[in-house]
Amino acid sequence: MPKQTVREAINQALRQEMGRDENVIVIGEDVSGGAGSDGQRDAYGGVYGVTKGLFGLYGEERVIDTPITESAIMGAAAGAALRGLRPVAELMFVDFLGVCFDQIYNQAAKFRYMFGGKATTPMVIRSMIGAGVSAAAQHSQTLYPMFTMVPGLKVVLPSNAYDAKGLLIQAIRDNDPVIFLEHKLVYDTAMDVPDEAYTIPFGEAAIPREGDDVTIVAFSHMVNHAITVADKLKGEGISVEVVDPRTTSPLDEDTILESVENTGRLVVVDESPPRCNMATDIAALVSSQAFDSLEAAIELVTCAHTPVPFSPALEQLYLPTPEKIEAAVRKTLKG
Amino acid sequence: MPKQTVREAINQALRQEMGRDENVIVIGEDVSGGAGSDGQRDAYGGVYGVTKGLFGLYGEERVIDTPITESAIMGAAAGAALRGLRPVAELMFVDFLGVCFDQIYNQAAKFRYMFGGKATTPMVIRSMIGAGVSAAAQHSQTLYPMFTMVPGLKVVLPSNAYDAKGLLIQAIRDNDPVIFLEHKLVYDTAMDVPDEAYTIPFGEAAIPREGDDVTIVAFSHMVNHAITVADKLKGEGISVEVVDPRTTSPLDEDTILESVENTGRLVVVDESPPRCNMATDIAALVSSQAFDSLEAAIELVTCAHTPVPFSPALEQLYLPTPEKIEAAVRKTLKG
Amino acid sequence: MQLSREQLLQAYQRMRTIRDFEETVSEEFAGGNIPGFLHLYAGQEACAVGMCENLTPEDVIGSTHRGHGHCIAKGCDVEGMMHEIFGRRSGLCGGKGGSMHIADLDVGMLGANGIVGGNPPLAVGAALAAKTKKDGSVAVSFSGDGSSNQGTTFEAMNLAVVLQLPVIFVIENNGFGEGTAASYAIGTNDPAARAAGFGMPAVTIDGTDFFKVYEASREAVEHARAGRGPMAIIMEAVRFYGHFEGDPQLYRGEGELDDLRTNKDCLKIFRQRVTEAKLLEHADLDAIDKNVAERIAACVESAKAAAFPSEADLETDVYVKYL
Amino acid sequence: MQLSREQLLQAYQRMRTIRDFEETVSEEFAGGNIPGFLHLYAGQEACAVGMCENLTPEDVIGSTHRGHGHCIAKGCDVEGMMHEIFGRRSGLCGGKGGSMHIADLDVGMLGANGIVGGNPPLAVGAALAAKTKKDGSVAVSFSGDGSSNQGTTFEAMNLAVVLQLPVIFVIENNGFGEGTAASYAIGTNDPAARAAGFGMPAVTIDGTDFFKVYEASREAVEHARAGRGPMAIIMEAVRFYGHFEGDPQLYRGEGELDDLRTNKDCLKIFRQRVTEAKLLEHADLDAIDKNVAERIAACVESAKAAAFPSEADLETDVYVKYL
Ligand SMILES: Cc1ncc(C[n+]2csc(CCOP(=O)(O)OP(=O)(O)O)c2C)c(N)n1
Ligand SMILES: Cc1ncc(C[n+]2csc(CCOP(=O)(O)OP(=O)(O)O)c2C)c(N)n1
Ligand SMILES: [Mg+2]
Ligand SMILES: [Mg+2]
Repeated sequence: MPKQTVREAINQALRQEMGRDENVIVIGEDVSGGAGSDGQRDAYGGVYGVTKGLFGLYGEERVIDTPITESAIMGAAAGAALRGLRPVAELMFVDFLGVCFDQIYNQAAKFRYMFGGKATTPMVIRSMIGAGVSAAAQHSQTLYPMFTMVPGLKVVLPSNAYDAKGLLIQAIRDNDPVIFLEHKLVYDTAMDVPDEAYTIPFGEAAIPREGDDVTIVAFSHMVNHAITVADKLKGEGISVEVVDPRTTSPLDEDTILESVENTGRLVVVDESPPRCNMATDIAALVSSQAFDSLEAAIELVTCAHTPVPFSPALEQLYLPTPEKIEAAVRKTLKG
Repeated sequence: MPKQTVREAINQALRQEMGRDENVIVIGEDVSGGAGSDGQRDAYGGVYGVTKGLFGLYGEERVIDTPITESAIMGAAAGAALRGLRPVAELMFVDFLGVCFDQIYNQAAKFRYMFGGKATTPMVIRSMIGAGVSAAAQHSQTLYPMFTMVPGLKVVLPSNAYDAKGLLIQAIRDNDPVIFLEHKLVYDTAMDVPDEAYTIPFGEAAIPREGDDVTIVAFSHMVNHAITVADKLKGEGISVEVVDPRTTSPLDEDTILESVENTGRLVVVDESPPRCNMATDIAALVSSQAFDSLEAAIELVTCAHTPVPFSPALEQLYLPTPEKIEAAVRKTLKG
Repeated sequence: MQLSREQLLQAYQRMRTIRDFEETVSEEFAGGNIPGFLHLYAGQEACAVGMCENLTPEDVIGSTHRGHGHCIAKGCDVEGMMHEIFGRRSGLCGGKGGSMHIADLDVGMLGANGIVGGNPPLAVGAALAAKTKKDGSVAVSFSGDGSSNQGTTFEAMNLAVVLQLPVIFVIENNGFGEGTAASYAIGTNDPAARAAGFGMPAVTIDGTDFFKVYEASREAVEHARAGRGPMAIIMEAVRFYGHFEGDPQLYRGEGELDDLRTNKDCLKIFRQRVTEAKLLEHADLDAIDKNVAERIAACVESAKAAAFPSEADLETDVYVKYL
Repeated sequence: MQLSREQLLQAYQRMRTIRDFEETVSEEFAGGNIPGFLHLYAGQEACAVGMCENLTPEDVIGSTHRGHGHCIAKGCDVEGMMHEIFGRRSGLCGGKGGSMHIADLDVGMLGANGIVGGNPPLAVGAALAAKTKKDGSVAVSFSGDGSSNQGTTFEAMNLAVVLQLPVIFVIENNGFGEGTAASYAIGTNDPAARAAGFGMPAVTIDGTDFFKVYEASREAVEHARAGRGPMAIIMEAVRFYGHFEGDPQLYRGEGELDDLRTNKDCLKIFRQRVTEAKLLEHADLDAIDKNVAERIAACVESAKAAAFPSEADLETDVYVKYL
C-alpha cells in the first residue's frame, strides 16, 4: 500500500468524492488562490496546500475562492446544502469561528430540529487546529469542545492519514453538518493509505495500543503523544491502552467505558484549556457511568488556562507533552 | 430592608455605578429605545426593561442605542475599555454570541496576555440566558460553558436579586472582561436587597442550604430548583447541601471539594446540553481531586442533546426539573 | 404589465390570509393560547405577496423573525403553520420550531430566522446551488431595515456580487428595528445607496402598493434569472402591530398608528385600486374576506384540538443519523 | 502645506526604519531564527508613516496581521519589537504576543491583530472613548483590501457614522488578500464607493506617494478632530514580500514584482522627490540609511542575546486579578 501524508490523504479524499458526486463543491478563502491575479490560478491550494490541484480538475464552478467573509462562506455552504449541494467549506484556522459561529451553531446545526426533521444539511466544514508552531493566541487553538457541545453538529478529529481519508469521505457522504478538524502538526505524518475510497463510521473509537494497566483517552495530535508514552512504558512493563475516539460527537462511549472497566485507571489528554473541554467530558462520562470500576483518581492532562503563548519557550510549557502524560500515568498507578 | 426583584436590583446597580463613575457607559440595542422616533425616548429600556430609566438620568452620551450590530457593539466596548471607559455592553440574548464572538473571545479576552500584561480591558457584557418561556432554539440557550472555557474571561451567573446586585457592581469595578448572564426566569423573583452599593467577590460560592448527605452543585436558575428539592427532602430526613458557585470563572473549587468531602455524594445540575458543559467540568474537578471522598457515582442532571424545543410540552422534557433533580439525589443515595 | 383577474384574486386572497392570520394569532396570544415570542407581519402583506407572486415553487426565499407573511406568500400550509404556532405535534415543524422557525423546504421556504441577519448568507447559498446546478431558480432574501445593518447582510451582498449569483435582497423598511428608528440606525438612512455601493442595482419603492412591489420584483427576478447577478429592492413598509406582541409601541408618535392604519393599509389600497379600475368587484373581494376568515377560524379550532408532542419526539430530528 | 526639514527627515527615518526592520526579519526568518508567521509591511511604508506623522501620542491606531510598519510609525520601541518577534521575555509583549500581536497602549498602538476585520470595531471603540471623554483624540483603523470585505469592517463603518465618531478608516489596497486579487474579492473593485455608501467622505489616493498620503491624512484627521465624523482613505499600495514569509507568490505575473520594486518603491519616490526639490540632500538621507541599518542590526544582536520567558511567566497576564 502506498504511503501518504495526512495532507495527501485529505487531498485524495476530496478528489475522489468530487469525482464521484458532482454536487460536492469546495468553497473558501484561497482554496485555489490567484483569483483575479496576473499569475497562476491555484496559486495556493489552501494555505497549507491541502486543496492543491482540485481547481485544475474541477474548475472555478466547484472550487470556489471567496473574499474574506467567513459568515457568508458558512452561510452559503449551509444554504446550498439545504438545496442539494454537498459543500465542503474551509474555515482556514478554527480560531476564526468567532466571526461566523452563528451560521454554524445556530443555523446549520439547528435546521433539522427547528424544522421538524424536514431539512437535511449535508455540509462539511474543514478547519485547522492546534498549537506547536508559534502561531500565537489567534491561530493555535483547538476549540473542538465548542463544536462538540452543540447538538446537531458532528465533530471529527483525525490523528493520522488513514483515519483522515476514511473519516473525510464519511463526512462528505454524511447527511448531517460535520466539523472536520485537521491538526497542523499531523499534516506531514505519513502511513499506508489505500488508494481506493473507503469510509470510517463515526462514533467508533480506534485503539492504537491495547493495554491492561491504564487507559489513556486522547484526541487529535495528542493521540500520537499518548502512543509515544505507551510504547515507552511498555519497556517498563506498564501496559497502557490508548483510545482514540476519532469523533467527539458522536462519541464511542462504550469503548471508553469498557477500557476503563478493564484497567480501572484513566488519563485524559486534551489540547484545550482546562475548563469545559473534552477532558472534563470524558471524566464526567466515566465518573458517572463507570465509577465502580475506577481504582484511582482520574488524571487530566490539558493546556494551561491561558491564551496560547507565542514564544516557543512558553508554548511547550502550555501544551500537553509526552513527559506530562507519562507523569500522569505514573500518578494514577500510584493512586 | 426593601424587597427588590432581580430586574430592579440590576437596574439599581447600574444607576449607582453610573452615578459613581462617569466612565461607566451602557451600550447596546434598545438599551433605551426610541432613538430617532417621534415617540418616547427610553421607549424600551432593554427588551425586558432592565435598563429602563438610565437614559433619563445619564443621557444619550452614556446610554447608547446602537443599530443591530453586535460585532461592532462588543468591539466598541472592548476598544473603549482599552482607552479608559468601563462599558457595560448588552448582548440582548446570549444566543446571539455567534455574530460577535470573535470580539469577545479572541479580542477582549486575550488582549492582556497577548500584550504582555500591558492592556487592561474593564468591560462587562450583560446578556440574557435560559429556557422556559418557549422562546425556541435561538433565544433560549445558556452557553456559559463557551465563555467559561475561555482564558481571560470571567463568567457570572446570579441566581437571586441580592447576588445579582453585588456581583454586577463587582463586575463593573472589576478590571477584567466579565460576562454577566441573567436568566429570564429570575427577573421577577424578589428578596431583600440593601439600597446601598455593595460588592460580592468573584470565586466565592454561596451555600443556600447546608447538608451532610448529598451535595448539589447548580448554576443560575437551577439553584432555585435545587433549593426546592433540598427543602422537600429535608422533610424526609435527607440532608442536602446546595452549592451555588455564582461565578464559573473563577470557580470556587475549595467550597465544592469540601462539600463533597463531607457528603461523599455529588449531583450537578446544569441547564445546558450534556457535552463539555459545567456539569462535566464539576464532575472532572471532583473525580480528579476528591476521588477518595466519593462514595457513589456522580449524577449529572442536564438538558437533552437537542436544540431547545419550542413547544412547552417538549421544553419541560428538555429541561432539568425539580423532579429530575430529586430522582438523581435518590439515585446517588442508593449508589 | 397587466395581471389577470385570477392573478389579482390570488394576490388579494394571499394578502388577506396573512392579515387574518396575524390578527387571529394576536387575539389568541392575548388570550394566553399561544406561547413564546410573536412578531406579526400585518401591514407588510404587499411586500411578501408582491414578490412571491413572481416566484415559482422551485424558487426559494429566506425570511426573518417576522416570517408568517413570507411563509404564506410562498405557499406554506396555513393550517400547519397555525398548529406550529400553537406548539402542536401536527405543526409544520412538529412543534419544535414555533413562530420564529417556520420552514417548509418543499415549497422553497428556507425558514423564518431568529437571528437578525441570519438569513441573507443562507439565501446566497441557495443561489449558489442554483448557479452550480444551473436549474434556473432564484433566491430571495427578505430582511428588515434593522437587519440591513448586520455584517452578515453586507457580506452576503458582496459575495453575491463577486460570484454573480441569482439572489434578490429585499429590505422591508418598516421604519423600526424594535424601538429604534431606521433613520437613526442606518447611517445614511438610505439602504438603497448602501446596497448600490456593493455593486448591484438597487431600487426603493412604496411597499404598501402591491403593484409597485410586483413590478419591481418582476424586474429583479428576470434580472437574476437571466444570470445578470443580484439586485436589491428596498420596500418602504409599515408595521401595524408592536415589534412583538406585548410591545406598547411607546416610540410611536401621537396618532402615528391610526394614520398608518387609515392611509397606509396595503389591503385597502389594493381594494380601492382594483375596484376603481374595475378590475375586480367589491363582491369578489368580500367573498374572499369571508372565506379566508372561515378558513383561519377553522385552523385555530383544529390547532386547539390537536395533540402536543410527547417524550418520544424530544430527541428525534436532531440528526439524520447519529449513532 | 509644506513640511519642515525636520519633519521630512523624521518621515524618511521612520520609513527607512520600517524597510530595514522588515528586510532584516525576513533574513532572520529565512535563517531559522524567528518562529511563527511573519507578514511583512515592506513597500507600504508611506501609508503608515504618512498617516501617523499627523497623529499625536494621544491619538490611537489599530492595526492588522501586517502590523510592524504601523507600530514603528506610531512610535513603538523598535528594539522591544525585535525582541518580541524573537520570542524573548524582554519583548514588547514579554514574548507572549509575537509578530501578529504587537501592541503598546502607552503610545496609542492598540495592537496588531491576527483576525482580519478584528481591528475596525476596536478603533471605533477608541473613538467612542474619545467622544465620551471629549479628549480631542482621534482613532485610525488600518485595514487591507481583503479585510475591507469582512462584515465587522462594514459594521464598524455604519456605527461610526451613526454615532459620528472621530475615526478614520484607512484601507491599504495592496492588490491582494493572500493570493486573491482585490479586483476579484471586492465586488465593485471600488472600496471608496462602498465606504461612501455608508455615509462618510471617502477618497482614493496613491499610497506610494508619501506626500499624497500625508495630505489626505491631514485632512481626514482635521475632519475627525473637528467632530465632523468618520472618513475613509483608500491608499493604493504595493507589497514587496509574499503574503507571509515563505509565500512563493505564484499569483504574481511575469516581472510584476521587479516592476513594483523598481517603479513603486515609496522610499525611492520620496528620495527622488525631496532631492529634486532640493528639500533634502542625498547625504542627509544616506546618513539616515546608515544609522538605521546600524540600529536595526543592534536590535537583532540584543534580541539574540536576550533570554526567553520561563515557567514563571506562563500563567501571568491572563487577568489583572483572578482569585
Ligand atoms: C443577531 C440578533 N440581534 C438582535 C436580535 C433581536 N431582534 C429581533 S428582531 C429585531 C429588530 C429587527 O428589525 P428589522 O430588521 O427592521 O425587522 P422588523 O422587526 O422591523 O421586521 C431585533 C433587534 C436578534 N434576534 N438577533
Ligand atoms: C477572520 C480571518 N480570516 C482569514 C484570515 C487569514 N488571513 C490572514 S491575512 C489574510 C489576507 C488579508 O488581506 P488584506 O486585508 O488585503 O491584508 P494584506 O495581507 O494584504 O496586508 C487572510 C485571508 C484571518 N487571519 N482572519
Ligand atoms: Mg424594521
Ligand atoms: Mg491586501
